[in-house]
Amino acid sequence: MSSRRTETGGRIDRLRTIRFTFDGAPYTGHAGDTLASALLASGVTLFGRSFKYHRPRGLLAAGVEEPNALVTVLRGDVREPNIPATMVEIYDGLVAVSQNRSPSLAWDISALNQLGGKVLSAGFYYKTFMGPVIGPLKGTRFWMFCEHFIRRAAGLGRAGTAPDTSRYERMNAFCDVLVVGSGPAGLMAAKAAADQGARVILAELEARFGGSANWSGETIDDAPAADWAGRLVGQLEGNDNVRLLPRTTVWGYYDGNTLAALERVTDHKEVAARGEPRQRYWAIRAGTVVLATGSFERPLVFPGNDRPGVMLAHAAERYANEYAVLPGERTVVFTNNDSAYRSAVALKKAGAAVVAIVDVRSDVSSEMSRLASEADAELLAGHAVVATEGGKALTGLKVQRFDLTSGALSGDERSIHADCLAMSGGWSPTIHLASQAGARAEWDPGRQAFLPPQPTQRWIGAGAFTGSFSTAEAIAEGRAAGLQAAGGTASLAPLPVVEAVPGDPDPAPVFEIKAKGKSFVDFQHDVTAEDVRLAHREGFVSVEHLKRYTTLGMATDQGKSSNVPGLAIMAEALGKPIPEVGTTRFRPPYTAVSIGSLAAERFGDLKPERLTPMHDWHIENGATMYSAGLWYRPMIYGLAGETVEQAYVREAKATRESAGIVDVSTLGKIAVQGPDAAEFLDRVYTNMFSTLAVGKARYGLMLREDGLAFDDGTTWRLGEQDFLMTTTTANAGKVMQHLEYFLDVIWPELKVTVTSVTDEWAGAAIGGPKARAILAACVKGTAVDNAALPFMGIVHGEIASVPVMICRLSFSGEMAFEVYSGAGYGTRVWEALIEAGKPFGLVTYGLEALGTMRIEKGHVTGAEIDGRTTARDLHLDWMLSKKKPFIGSAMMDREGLIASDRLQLVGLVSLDNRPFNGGAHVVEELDEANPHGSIGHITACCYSPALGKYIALALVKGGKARHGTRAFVSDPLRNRFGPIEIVSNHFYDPDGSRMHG
Amino acid sequence: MVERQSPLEPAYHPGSHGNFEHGVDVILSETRPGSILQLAAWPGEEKRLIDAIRKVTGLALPDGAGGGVSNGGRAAFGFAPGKFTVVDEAEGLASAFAGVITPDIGTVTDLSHGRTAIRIAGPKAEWVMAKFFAIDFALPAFPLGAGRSTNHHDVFAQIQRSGADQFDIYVFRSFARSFWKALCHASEEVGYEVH
Amino acid sequence: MAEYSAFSLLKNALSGNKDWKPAWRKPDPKASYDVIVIGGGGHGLSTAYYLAKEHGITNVAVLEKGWLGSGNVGRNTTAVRSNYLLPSNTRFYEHSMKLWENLSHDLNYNVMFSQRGCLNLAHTPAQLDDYARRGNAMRHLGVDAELMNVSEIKRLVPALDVSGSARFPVLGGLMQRRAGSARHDAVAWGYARGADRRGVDIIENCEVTGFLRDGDRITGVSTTRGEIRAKKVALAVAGSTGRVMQLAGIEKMPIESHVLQAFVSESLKPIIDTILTFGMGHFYISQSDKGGLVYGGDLDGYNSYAQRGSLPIVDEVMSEMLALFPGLARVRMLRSWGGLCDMTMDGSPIITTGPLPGMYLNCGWCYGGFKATPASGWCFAWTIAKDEPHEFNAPFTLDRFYRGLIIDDKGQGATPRLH
Amino acid sequence: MLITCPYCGPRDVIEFTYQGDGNRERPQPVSQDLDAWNAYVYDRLNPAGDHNEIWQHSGGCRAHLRVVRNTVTHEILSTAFARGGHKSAGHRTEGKP
Ligand SMILES: Cc1cc2nc3c(=O)[nH]c(=O)nc-3n(C[C@H](O)[C@H](O)[C@H](O)COP(=O)(O)OP(=O)(O)OC[C@H]3O[C@@H](n4cnc5c(N)ncnc54)[C@H](O)[C@@H]3O)c2cc1C
Ligand SMILES: NC(=O)c1ccc[n+]([C@@H]2O[C@H](COP(=O)([O-])OP(=O)(O)OC[C@H]3O[C@@H](n4cnc5c(N)ncnc54)[C@H](O)[C@@H]3O)[C@@H](O)[C@H]2O)c1
Ligand SMILES: Cc1cc2nc3c(=O)[nH]c(=O)nc-3n(C[C@H](O)[C@H](O)[C@H](O)COP(=O)(O)O)c2cc1C
Ligand SMILES: [Zn+2]
Repeated sequence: MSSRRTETGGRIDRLRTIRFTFDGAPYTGHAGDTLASALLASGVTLFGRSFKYHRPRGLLAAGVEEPNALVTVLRGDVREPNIPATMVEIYDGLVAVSQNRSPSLAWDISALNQLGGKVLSAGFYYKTFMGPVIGPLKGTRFWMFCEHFIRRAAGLGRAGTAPDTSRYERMNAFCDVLVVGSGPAGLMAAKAAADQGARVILAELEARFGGSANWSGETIDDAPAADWAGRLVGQLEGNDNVRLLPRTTVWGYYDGNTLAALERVTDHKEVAARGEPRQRYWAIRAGTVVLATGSFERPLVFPGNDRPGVMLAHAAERYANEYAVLPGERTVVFTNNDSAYRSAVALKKAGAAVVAIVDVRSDVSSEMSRLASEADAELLAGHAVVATEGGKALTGLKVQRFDLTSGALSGDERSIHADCLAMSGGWSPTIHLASQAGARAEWDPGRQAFLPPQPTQRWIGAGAFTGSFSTAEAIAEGRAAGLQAAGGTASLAPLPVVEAVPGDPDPAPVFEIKAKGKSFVDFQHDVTAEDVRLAHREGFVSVEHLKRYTTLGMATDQGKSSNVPGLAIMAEALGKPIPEVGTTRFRPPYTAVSIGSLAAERFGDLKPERLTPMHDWHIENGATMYSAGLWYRPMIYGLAGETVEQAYVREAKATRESAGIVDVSTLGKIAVQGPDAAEFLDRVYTNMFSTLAVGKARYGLMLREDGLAFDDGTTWRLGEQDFLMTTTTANAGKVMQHLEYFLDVIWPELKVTVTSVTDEWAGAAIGGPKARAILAACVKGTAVDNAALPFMGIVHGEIASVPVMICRLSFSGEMAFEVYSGAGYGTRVWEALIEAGKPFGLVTYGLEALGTMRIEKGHVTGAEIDGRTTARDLHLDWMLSKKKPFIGSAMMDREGLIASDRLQLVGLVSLDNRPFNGGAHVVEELDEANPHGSIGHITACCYSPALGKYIALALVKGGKARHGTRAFVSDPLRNRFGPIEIVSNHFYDPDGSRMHG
Repeated sequence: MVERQSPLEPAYHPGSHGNFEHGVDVILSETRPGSILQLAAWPGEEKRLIDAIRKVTGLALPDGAGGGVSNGGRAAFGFAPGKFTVVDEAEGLASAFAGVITPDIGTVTDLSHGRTAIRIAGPKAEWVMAKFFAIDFALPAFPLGAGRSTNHHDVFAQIQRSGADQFDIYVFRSFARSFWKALCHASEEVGYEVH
Repeated sequence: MAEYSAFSLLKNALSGNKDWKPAWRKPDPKASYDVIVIGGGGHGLSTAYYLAKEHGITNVAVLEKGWLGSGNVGRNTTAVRSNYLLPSNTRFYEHSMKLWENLSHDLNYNVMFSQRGCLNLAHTPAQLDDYARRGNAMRHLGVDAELMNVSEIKRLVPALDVSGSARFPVLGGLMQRRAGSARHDAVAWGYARGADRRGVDIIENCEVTGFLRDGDRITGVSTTRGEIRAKKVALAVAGSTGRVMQLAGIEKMPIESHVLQAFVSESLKPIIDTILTFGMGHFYISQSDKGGLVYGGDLDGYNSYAQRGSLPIVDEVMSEMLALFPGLARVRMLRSWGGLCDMTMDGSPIITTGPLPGMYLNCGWCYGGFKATPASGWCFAWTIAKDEPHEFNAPFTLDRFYRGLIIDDKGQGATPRLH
Repeated sequence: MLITCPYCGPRDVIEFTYQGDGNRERPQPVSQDLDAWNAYVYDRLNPAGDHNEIWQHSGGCRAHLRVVRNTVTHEILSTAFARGGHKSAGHRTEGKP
């Protein structure tokens, strides 16, 4: 393959040679090259295969809109699929491979799909593969059989599974003015805003600022446009108020002028510096946004327009001017507007032969004729390209006379030998960001393009984005926009003098040349003009139907170049003007963004860990931890060789026989303070708290407004106006919000503060027959005997010189105490208790033993208060005060909530002495083969050391009436069936003699 | 008094880390104040509460939402309507307020154990903070002494600007270690030192 | 009826695909109908289809304010399953599943229903118990369900991180093998074509702007294309229920309209061959036939009629995605969009006669009504035709909230954003 | 979306928890009027347009706000403390975006 690199020119650094590979073959390029330009310079023209027909494809574009040249970039085992070669900056060691081809890019077996041609037209799948109506392949089977192959054939790149070790980061930014796009308009806007002293961010998706100035070949203030741009960038760099973000694509315009941008920080580097993220996700809250995002050139639709070698005119120009690469030696330009004449001249200047300019318009202005001769090109006005020739690369094309008004072709076909066809179908402003926010774009019949909608948020447009396609206009608009965005009145920056190639910005309204052969509209998805017409015939005429029926615009390029031609063809089929057809909805992201960047700092760190003060102690002392929400809690403290069941049975047994201690720091704790605290609690809890004496605690139950059970816990009265409420671990946040809502919104007259003090207190619950003796051995400053510390009493004292608060209450059913200390002292107090407990056989126990003991006692937790149960269902109706209203009281007696067949809490005993499983169901009649007739389910189960049986808590229909009856556990998921007895949920010590002591 | 255990301990590694060869741009530390209080005034009683803060601590809070002051040993700032955080190097501040904030003014809640104070200082402090919180850290938007309450996903934080390039972050103790690790991780890019 | 088949495809291909006819006609509205169905989404269309097919009621119009399928049927993540906890839901969705299993044949339209299974991942023992409870509930109603262990899961979805070192390690999962996904647009188009062939008028770009009444009784609608009378007026407008009910003078409903976003990645070679949900958050994912990963998460959390989402949920969803699939960090999100979900106070739907005479109401699908499309239309058609609910939709009344007969699969109470 | 908390200033929606329709009126605690309770707990105004709603600044000052927001454009027309009060000591009481 021959080198297409020009001798001079371009903005590449010829002194720096970079080595990389593509499909395993080594190549070189220069700093400043993209993968596309470097390969093109090396003579590569075949870059990819299309989605459906696997047709050979070359470069269409030079920027983000590239639909054909998608590659996978490899970093070791880490794959990055579907990246346009035009957006990959080369670096030493870059490894890129082509996609969607087998065995190789040049010889792709699936290209046979093309033979399916007309059968594989739009809507093909909906009409077939239903399979036989009867027999083994009926139903979904036949389709699934076919689908298996279809799925394998579909898809572009292959995603990797190797972990990506890169880091991704988020930045929150605030500015007065965000300028998106750094072409002449954007640069000038940034400068004007910065001159006013505004905080400015300038984001440009390309590596280099300047936009079209980098390749337009125009002159600004007597210098090449690129130099002018460079000067401006230099001035902006020196301004403290300005943040310049190159390689940063603003991809989303969200409510509240919040914009999302992706900065590719190290994608162009061989290695990242320490701690440097691969990509940075900028969430930018902007006062005002200047949208200076430029425009896209559109392809023309004609037979063979997808052959490698056919590309957009400005792309050809850009390869020549910016990258010093000639896309072809013999070039033909095909256009419906003036802009391509400039491209022709540029290509000529760069050293290509411009054989002809084919213009669909018959009357071409004298200026354009002059440009044609300047390019040394034959001007074929009133002509159109009707076919292209060649295999995997363009070798020639055919032109015919074309009538602009009728679209008719006439005369003989003439063949022209060419290896590059530079086409221009006019320009579409890049209105994506403006449209994302919701407003509809407006069709401009002069520009033959959708122009930006009226702003729905605070943005101002400038430059080609607004349809102002000349550089002088772009600069003037940019300055005005920057000034206005910064709230200034007089600009400091003078307007430069632009010398540009002249041209009429309005194209002829020609989108398609109708001739024989496949004419592509959506290149990546192989949607042809015929597909659009088929959609029309079948009634899929709305643009949104057109899109979904043909998949036009649904590929990785999101139809950046193809949408307008596609809907123009539909408009013609309908005989309607384009504005009545409309355009499909623009959605974020503007260009695809990596999922890693969106997860940003949470990649690999989804949720923080919540640790109790004694966490490290538990780990050091052999606890197996259990994750409960964000918390970690000891599950068991297993001894060597113990199973989980052996461990919790040992722990529970020891607790009931002597004493056990458990970390309860995760319980939600809320300080409820103020003169109205007691009144507030009376309203919030179903039972009474205003009658609670200072120094005492009470078990409380809360309902939701709708009358269902919400949460339970003990609340301690520490002072007349000072309560400490505890909640379940899982509901702590919810209860807090519930209380705050009522205080703020419903009862603002109550003087109460609620504060989360969960983290203030370390809590240890110590229970068992020896618990009091252990406390007595280590607590100073207070007695803990029955008189000083009766059931539900609270005392203050010291353990290990640390102030503690002790409340005598019990979850385990034993004589038990909760010892609270400042969290910073938690481990110290915990260790002191354990030390004191040694002579008494104190064990540490975890959640499993805790659960076991609560099941034995029949206490409820979140498994039973599951948002569907009432106080009555759980036999907590004794807590429903009749003396006062409370949250939920008005709603709790509705018919559905008091029905007799509701699920009610019961106990179950295994009669076959085999363990239960959580989530098993209960049935009256066992039918293992065909389980049915569930009357309830198990919420919690364990082996009960106290009873010597496998037991469970369950919610069973009309459960209370079933005490003493037999039934079966039915657990088809785990194939466990067997007889049970339904009993009261209070298995153990039902009259509470143990805890009352 | 007995020394308190820091929740950061096993993750607290004094020294230079990350990209420090190219300069240390932030310094991270745990400040371990003895007292962290939350004071809340009933609506209409804010002025009396602010007076009380001045009386007890000598800190004169500027008027306005989120206003605050910090003088090294002591700091105070508003973080919510009628609510203030008051911090003292020394323990025992709660008892100093006990008689002063009477029930007709508001409430005092001692959070000395429940919150962990982390300080970030240095030229890149704003940059690193911006990685976590969606609030504007630029000096004009977040003046010296001012307080803000905000969150980083599940981690709730109160932040006070205690210097031109210094912030004190108060997080729930149980989350502190996770947050600290994340903060260190995010600081690697700019090079950091733990004091 | 022009049959779709491999043969007809070939025949048409040979004639240059010139002979295909519109999938449905574009009639102008008549002055009156027996039944007007408001809403050309999945449910409205399937209602019309089953009215014609099952009850012989063909003088029916479906009125759609935009293009057919422009609502949630055209923007959902296509998960079809019947793995509910509460029997009222399970029975109804299982009926739907059975209709799905024969839908392509029934419609002579390939809706690409593909039963690749739905796997709910569990990350704590308590969650496994919860799933077991649900799976067993399903099994006791004759619905397929099984528990999968970690190694089975790894084999099914090799890209999933089951290393155990994850913040929320995978401990197992609840699998419904018969669950799957369908080509959402094709469902709307297939029902439209089926209804049209049976005489139903499908009228697009026809927005209902008011109700015609005779006293309390609804006797028709006014629309952007004129007044249309009907003996019965049936609403199936999903996310727009609040809006349309207000036109009928009913200001308040037990419904809030919320935005839900969804996402699709660039097209990839097959990597996820089932539908997967994350147990410690709100994430679910599958892969389309075209190769895009289709995924979503939680509601944005506030009332909206904008079909447009907010940024924090985007981040949230992607973070959860990578918690399961750390290898996909370099895969790129191609497009995101939003739909309007009619969230009820218990998360379950409403299919009922009334609340006004002459009116029939189908709504409250939250973010789970795509899977209901066949059964919803089937039951609604029954209810409209017979003026009483079928036993499958009998529990889905409007007054169940007030009577405390809530069907709350998630146990969240009257906070719609949490369902 | 940015919500301007009267105390904290404009903050990202991520810091807020939606608490729904702000037009609902809770019956008197002693009320036995089940219809009124049902309406309060279950019925919602759900307009396409300006909506009076309650948000909690749960990731900030934790105050509840009364926000008027357009449900079609997501534009926020006004915010104020739901609770009222706190008008002194320099606290802004109303935020405009
Ligand atoms: C992002 C997202 C993901 C989802 N994922 C799933 C999923 O995986 N599985 C699942 O089962 N469900 C899912 N759902 C839910 C499912 O899409 C919906 O519940 C279901 O589609 C609603 O029924 P429908 O199809 O009839 O609604 P729609 O398609 O919304 O139909 C209602 C129609 O009524 C029309 N209409 C409204 N007002 C008027 C009027 N005044 N006059 C005339 N016409 C009117 C609308 O334009 C619309 O076309 C998801 C939803 C969303 C938004
Ligand atoms: N008919 C014509 O002759 C014609 C047509 C169109 C454009 N033009 C030329 O276009 C220029 C107009 O200048 P301009 O500044 O308006 O446009 P421009 O094309 O020079 O610059 C736009 C810049 O915005 C960047 N950009 C686009 N979307 C972005 C995003 N989401 N995030 C970040 N960056 C983004 C692009 O990469 C580009 O650099 C003139 O020089 C004119 O000659 C001419
Ligand atoms: C299951 C499914 C798969 C989709 N796949 C793609 C896709 O491959 N490419 C694409 O551009 N959009 C895809 N979309 C999104 C649609 O383009 C569109 O955004 C969505 O239907 C909502 O419509 P709207 O954006 O026009 O409002 C998909 C949508 C769904 C529901
Ligand atoms: Zn606030």
